[in-house]
Amino acid sequence: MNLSNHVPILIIAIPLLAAFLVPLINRISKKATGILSALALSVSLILTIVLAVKILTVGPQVYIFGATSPSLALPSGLKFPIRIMFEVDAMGIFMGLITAVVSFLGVIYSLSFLKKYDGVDKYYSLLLLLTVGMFGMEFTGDIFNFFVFLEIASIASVALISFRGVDYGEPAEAGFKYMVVSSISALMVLFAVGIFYGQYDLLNFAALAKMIKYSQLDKIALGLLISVLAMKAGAVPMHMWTPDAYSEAPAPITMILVAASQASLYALFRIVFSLYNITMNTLTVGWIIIIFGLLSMFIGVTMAIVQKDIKRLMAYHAVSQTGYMLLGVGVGLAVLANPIALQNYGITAMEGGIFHIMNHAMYKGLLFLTAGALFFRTGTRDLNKMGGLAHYMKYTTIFFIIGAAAIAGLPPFNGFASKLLIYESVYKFNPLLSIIAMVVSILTLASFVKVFHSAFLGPKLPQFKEVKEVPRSMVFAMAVLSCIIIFFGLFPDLIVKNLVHPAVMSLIEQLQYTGTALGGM
Amino acid sequence: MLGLLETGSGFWSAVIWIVLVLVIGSIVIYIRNKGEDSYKKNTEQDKPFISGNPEESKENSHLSASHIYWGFTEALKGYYKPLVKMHTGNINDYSSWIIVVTVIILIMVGVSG
Amino acid sequence: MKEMSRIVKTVTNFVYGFIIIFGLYIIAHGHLTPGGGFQGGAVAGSAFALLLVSYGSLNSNKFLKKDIFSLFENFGLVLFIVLGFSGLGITFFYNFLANSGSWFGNAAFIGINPGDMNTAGVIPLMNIAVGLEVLSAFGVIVLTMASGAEFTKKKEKS
Amino acid sequence: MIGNLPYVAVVIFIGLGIYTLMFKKNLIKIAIGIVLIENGVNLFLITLGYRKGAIAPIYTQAPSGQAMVLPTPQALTLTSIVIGIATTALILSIAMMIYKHYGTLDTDEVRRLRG
Repeated sequence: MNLSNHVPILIIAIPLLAAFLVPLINRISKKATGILSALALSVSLILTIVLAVKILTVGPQVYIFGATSPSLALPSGLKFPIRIMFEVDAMGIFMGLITAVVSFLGVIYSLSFLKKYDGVDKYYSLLLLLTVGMFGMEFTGDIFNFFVFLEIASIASVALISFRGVDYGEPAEAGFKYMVVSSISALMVLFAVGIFYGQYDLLNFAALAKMIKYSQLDKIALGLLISVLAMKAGAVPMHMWTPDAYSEAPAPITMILVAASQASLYALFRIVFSLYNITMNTLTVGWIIIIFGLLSMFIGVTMAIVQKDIKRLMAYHAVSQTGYMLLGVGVGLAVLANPIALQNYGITAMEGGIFHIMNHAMYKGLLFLTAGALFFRTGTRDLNKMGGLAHYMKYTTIFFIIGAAAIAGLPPFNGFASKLLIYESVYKFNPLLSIIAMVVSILTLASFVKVFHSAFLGPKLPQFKEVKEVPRSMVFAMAVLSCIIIFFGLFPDLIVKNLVHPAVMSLIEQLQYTGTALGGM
Repeated sequence: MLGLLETGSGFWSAVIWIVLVLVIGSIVIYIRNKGEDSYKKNTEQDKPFISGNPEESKENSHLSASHIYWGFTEALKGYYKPLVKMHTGNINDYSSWIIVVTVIILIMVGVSG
Repeated sequence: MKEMSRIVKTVTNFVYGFIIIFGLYIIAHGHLTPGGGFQGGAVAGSAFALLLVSYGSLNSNKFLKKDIFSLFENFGLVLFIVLGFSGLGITFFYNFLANSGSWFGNAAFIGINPGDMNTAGVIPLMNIAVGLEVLSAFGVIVLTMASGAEFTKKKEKS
Repeated sequence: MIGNLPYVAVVIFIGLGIYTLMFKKNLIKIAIGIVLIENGVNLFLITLGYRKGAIAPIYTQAPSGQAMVLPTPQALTLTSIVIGIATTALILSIAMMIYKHYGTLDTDEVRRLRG
């Protein structure tokens, strides 16, 4: 038994097994549940890194379920794959790395964060299932399983958002809203799956990409998929669930939810680039995505300025930062059919957008964790009631400064590197877009100055006398994220050259994706 | 060189930036230290001057979050009022937005051919 | 939820065993006829809902234990994923029992056949695991919802 | 023409579901709207695999020489039904939790989170 062939499935199967074992373990020892989850996700993280190294050196990997060999996509002369299949290319593993890091740190952070709550076994079980759903969305090679994993991720995240709903009303409300919108999105995805299956009798991404003709029905499917996946990623004007869900979920879950919405973003890119590619009218679709990006950036940040709830404010910033990714990749998509412009600035714009996905997951995760640390010690999320916390929580303050500087795009942190890539390349496409992006960045800085001033600065307040630094596991999770941010900020070229550029190329070069699954037909 | 990110029309290097910040910062500090030396600690010069009014106590002077950027939001009232009103928090509106945007996208994709 | 009349309870006593047996039949024949783990589990789970409705949620707490249901649910899930893992010598979810001659290992006849229970390898085992999971999950869902409804009603009265 | 009747039903199902989601003010009715859309999509999938005069795709004691409908859409539908059950159970439980805290199911009242 050669385990190295089974790495793609083990990344998913081990958290899945742990998710089902956690409630059983809980009957023996309550403490062991968190440790088991952390163990499972650390194994998964290591395996993801192993797989990343393999993919970046050898090429995309496929894994076929239940076949006689893990890479046998086309048994005995079949023209197209019939089995359930994972296909992991550079873009998929790029998202997989984000998911693995974020979910592992989320569990570590939860070890202390959850001490006050009961029903911890269900929390860990659902967290592992959410991770499985996200990994599945990123690795899957067929569109129906994408729907299944999308539903797994959204059901698990709804249950986690309303985790505190037994005691408070607002989490239940946020969970309900998220459930309704994500059900709509999942059902629309299923409808699109039906359209594809009715026309081509295929479910596999690669085989579909080969056959797709961009008929009227394909246009309907494209429209449905773009709008619902943009909604799941939190694009304005369908972003209203984002502040509700992000602010009411427990802090580590919010961090993972950011990564989950980025998995939907990944699926959007996968569909427009790998499935349709240049058969569709790339200029129109590109501009649709750019307009989503612009609206998200601007409305997200302006709404954030007037917020009083710290997590709600950060959630609006998540919307605004998603706009940058949509803008960068949208510009790349708009010039996809034009090889000169693509070479000139399209690829750089996409590198900026894709790099921003990873940066955003890291610093927004860090910021949500610091907000969770404040909530953990003060018991409030209202900025009006906070003040002078820097006197008591020194590490949290430092981590918050790092995260805020990164999100505002201050050098030398990682946010600056990816935003610079976006500004300079988008400027060549349309200067106005670039200027709006810069204004948004300034407003981002302004609103984080507000948070920093009202929560951390100021005199010692009498009601927070008892406040002290958060427990060690929470500090550890935040410290790891800060180190990643600083490392990415100091050496952005390493990441762009080794991780981001292959990911962008795997999106642009459709033949590489289809060829891996169909064996160069 | 390590840390040198090509952006298509230039480059960015955090390492060079930090070195430059250190150099310029040390020059600034050097110039600052050569400056006016009539300043004395623990005298009247340390006290804040608020148009002659007495200084408020530290606890009362903390500005809470809703008051920050009051002028900004007041000036952009015409923009913020409809925007905040748009976020009704009503689940019917959430679904309506999705449907409306989906229809618009379908029309755009359909018309563009 | 209050208990219902004697007629309903008597009929329930009479049919609920049959419903469970029918559910188990659908689970066990999942690889031959329409049905399988989920459908059979849903049928058997409806028997618990019937018990709950006719006896009322307070009385049925005596013979329907949420704890045991949740144990069985986890057991079914773990069984399913372990079956997936045990094919890992070749691939995940590989049907290692099919055509092996051991459990459920008879060679399946391709085309029209009278139906042999002893075929299909791990699929019947997976059906059983899923059936166990779904059956007990339905039990957990109806019991939790019933207790939640009880709480809401109490609050409404006060 | 008569063969397209199921597609008309699909459109009606989805249209009614969307109408419910957009205009009905009760949380339980919204849950019903989601189930309506789901049923519409399931019917759509099933109809895709249908052939006129064909039997269910089961080989056990099937009559010989008879055409069979496509089984894959049925498998897809079944998966979607299973997921739908989980969705419905979750959404109803959350509606119960909301009722417990807010004392109402009206969407105009259930909006503490806004702005």
